[in-house]
Amino acid sequence: MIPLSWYLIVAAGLFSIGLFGVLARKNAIAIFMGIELMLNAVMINLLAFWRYHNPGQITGPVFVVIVFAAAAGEIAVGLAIVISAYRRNATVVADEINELKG
Amino acid sequence: MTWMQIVFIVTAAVTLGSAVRVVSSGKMLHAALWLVAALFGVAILFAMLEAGFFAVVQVLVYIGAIAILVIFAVMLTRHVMEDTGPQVIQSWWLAAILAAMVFAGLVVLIISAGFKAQLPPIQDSQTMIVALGQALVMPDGYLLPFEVASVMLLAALVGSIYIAYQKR
Amino acid sequence: MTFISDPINFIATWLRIMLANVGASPDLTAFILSVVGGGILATGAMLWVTFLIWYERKIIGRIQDRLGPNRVGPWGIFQSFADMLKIFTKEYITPNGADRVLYNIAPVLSVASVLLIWAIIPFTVTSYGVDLNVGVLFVVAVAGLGELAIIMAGWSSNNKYALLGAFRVVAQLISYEVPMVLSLLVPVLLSGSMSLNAIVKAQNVWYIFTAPLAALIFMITSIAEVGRSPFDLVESESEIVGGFNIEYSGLKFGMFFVAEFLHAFTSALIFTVLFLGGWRGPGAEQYPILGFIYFSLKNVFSYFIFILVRGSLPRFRIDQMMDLNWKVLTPVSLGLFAVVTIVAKLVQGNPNELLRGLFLLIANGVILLTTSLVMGQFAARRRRHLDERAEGQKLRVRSQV
Amino acid sequence: MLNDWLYIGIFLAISAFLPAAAIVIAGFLAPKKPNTIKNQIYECGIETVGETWVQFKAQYYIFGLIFLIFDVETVFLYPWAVAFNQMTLYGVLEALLFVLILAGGLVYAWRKGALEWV
Repeated sequence: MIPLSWYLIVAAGLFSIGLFGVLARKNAIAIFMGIELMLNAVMINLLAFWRYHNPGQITGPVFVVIVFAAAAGEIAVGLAIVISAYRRNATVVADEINELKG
Repeated sequence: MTWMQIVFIVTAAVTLGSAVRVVSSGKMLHAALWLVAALFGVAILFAMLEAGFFAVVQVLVYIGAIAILVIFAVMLTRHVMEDTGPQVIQSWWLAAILAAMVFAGLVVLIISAGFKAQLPPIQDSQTMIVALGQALVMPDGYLLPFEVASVMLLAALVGSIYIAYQKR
Repeated sequence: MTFISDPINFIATWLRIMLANVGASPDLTAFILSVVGGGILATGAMLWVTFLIWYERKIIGRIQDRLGPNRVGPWGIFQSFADMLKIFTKEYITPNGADRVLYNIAPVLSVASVLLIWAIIPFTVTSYGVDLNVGVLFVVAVAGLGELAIIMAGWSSNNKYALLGAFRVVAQLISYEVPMVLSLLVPVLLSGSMSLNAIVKAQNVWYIFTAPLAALIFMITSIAEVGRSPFDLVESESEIVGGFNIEYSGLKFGMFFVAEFLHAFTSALIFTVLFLGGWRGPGAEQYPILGFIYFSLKNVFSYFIFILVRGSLPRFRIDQMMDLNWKVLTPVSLGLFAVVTIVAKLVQGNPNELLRGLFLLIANGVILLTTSLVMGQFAARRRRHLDERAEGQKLRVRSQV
Repeated sequence: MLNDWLYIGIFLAISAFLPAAAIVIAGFLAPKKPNTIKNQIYECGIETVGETWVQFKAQYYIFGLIFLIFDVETVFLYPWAVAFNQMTLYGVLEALLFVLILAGGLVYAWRKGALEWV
């Protein structure tokens, strides 16, 4: 029987690895992968608390479905921005895309 | 140490190991494929949490669509110079320390909270799916987030097509 | 429940009793039973492919008015065994610069992703791998794993054409998954459950009669999902040289074809379970062996349609294929979903099952009619446009002469 | 509920093991005589021209994008479809609104010409 804290520790580990990925990577697409890891950690937490505290209530799974939609929307628009930035000044490195002119 | 706990430890090790590889691997496509391995590990965790629907949806949406979208984006922004340069910024150790502190803080919080360990009984997941379906549509349930999610998806679709589409 | 009427379940209970006598704990017996059952099911599926290859080559031969394999054994039965032996002894040539790990995982993953679907197919009322209550979504999710295997194969063989071929095929598979998932909503909606077993049990009136358009869209998209004849950009000669499996040789190359044949047969299985009522038939509840016979007869019929389509239709160009999907199949499946939900809800009141099915049939007929009218009108307009352009060119040529 | 997924896990292990075992067995049976010419990349007989990492069109990304959005839409619709029998007409119309809003996205992509395979 797996105690609830194990799930939360795995989710915290996944979250901090994703955080490191977002902070330390140069390539914009690698930053998006880090964000995906953090979103997965959130989903593990939601479902772990739903399962261990009140499986009768449906709020946990509804939140997870909304997180799926948010993650999909975010990565779709994010990668589109990265691709069009790459097309204009031929670089995907995050800190070289810094001019905001039109 | 029942066999369930052994399976959990193995899945957690696989997930966290491939997550570390996602963050630290040089070639972008290898990072994307390690991301798929990490997402598959998370899908197994969902199955162990008896939320079978979300394990399948995770494989369908994340591995079937988002991972392939990331691989397409990696392919579209192929740039030979990218692969040879250092993949990590100079002060990456600062980010590593910050992430480690976040992790340590969370673990201390989790252990001190002392969650009760017994597992409440659960009805079979068929009623969970039916309850989820009804909750998404009931006015007193989650009708508004359901419709707002569709408007958000429409905005994401139209916006990213407008940005990514390149008139030949 | 004698041996005759239900062999698989009979053996399973006998094995369980024998294991209990030996004193294995219930957990251990469940584990051993699932390992043995799964092993038999998986090896059975893999060996079944050899029959499929022979069956298909014979029928394609007959379609093209030739005999098909008949040298090795009577009617060429052992032809696919001979092919298997030959391909077992072919040398593995790995291109230099290939990404060795991914290069070897790709064929294994592509076969595994198809074999997984066999775990949830209900063969008879009692014997099925497992009654997963998210069965339909599981089938579509596993198809996603197959696309990943194709990307791995294309990327890891370090060949420009393999990479391009792999991504063209994945673009095709991805766009054909949209109408497939939307048309799969209709059986789930009518039966009120996602588990394949419950869908079969709910099919007093086969869903091909109540929702023929959903069956048609599912058939077209599963042919495209497998990459078979009208949609076969995978290894068609006129396209990019040999597609993604160009750098594979020996049994790795063979594994991609085992995966393709098995995927074609599995799509026929899913079509039978969802639309032709699986093992439903007179007496299938009491005598599961009868159910298995009905199930295999319907399978032979639906797999025959796959082969017939493969043998008789010319190949699509890639832009025609994409237009067919995005401009015809996806709008039609969205319209079908809208109409079927409204009609099913309005008609849900009356108890008579046949009447409900009739109304749904009429709704599907109306959509089929409107789509064919719209497409006919669109095609006429396009033909007029092309004629005018041809007319214009002729005038210009005559004026220059 | 849990032993369902255990069975799927065992079946995944078996169905990954079978082709791998076949490939390994064939590896022993097959001859091994690699030479440099044989291991070269197949390029219809001519030398590899230019870089292998070839550029791609934005078309692939747009198809993947529309697939992702419609995939997430079906994730919302499947629980609703399972709960269809206990649903009132009001619930059906809401799901219809959900689908129509996203069909608007498809119409936009069609009018903008993003669906053309250039």
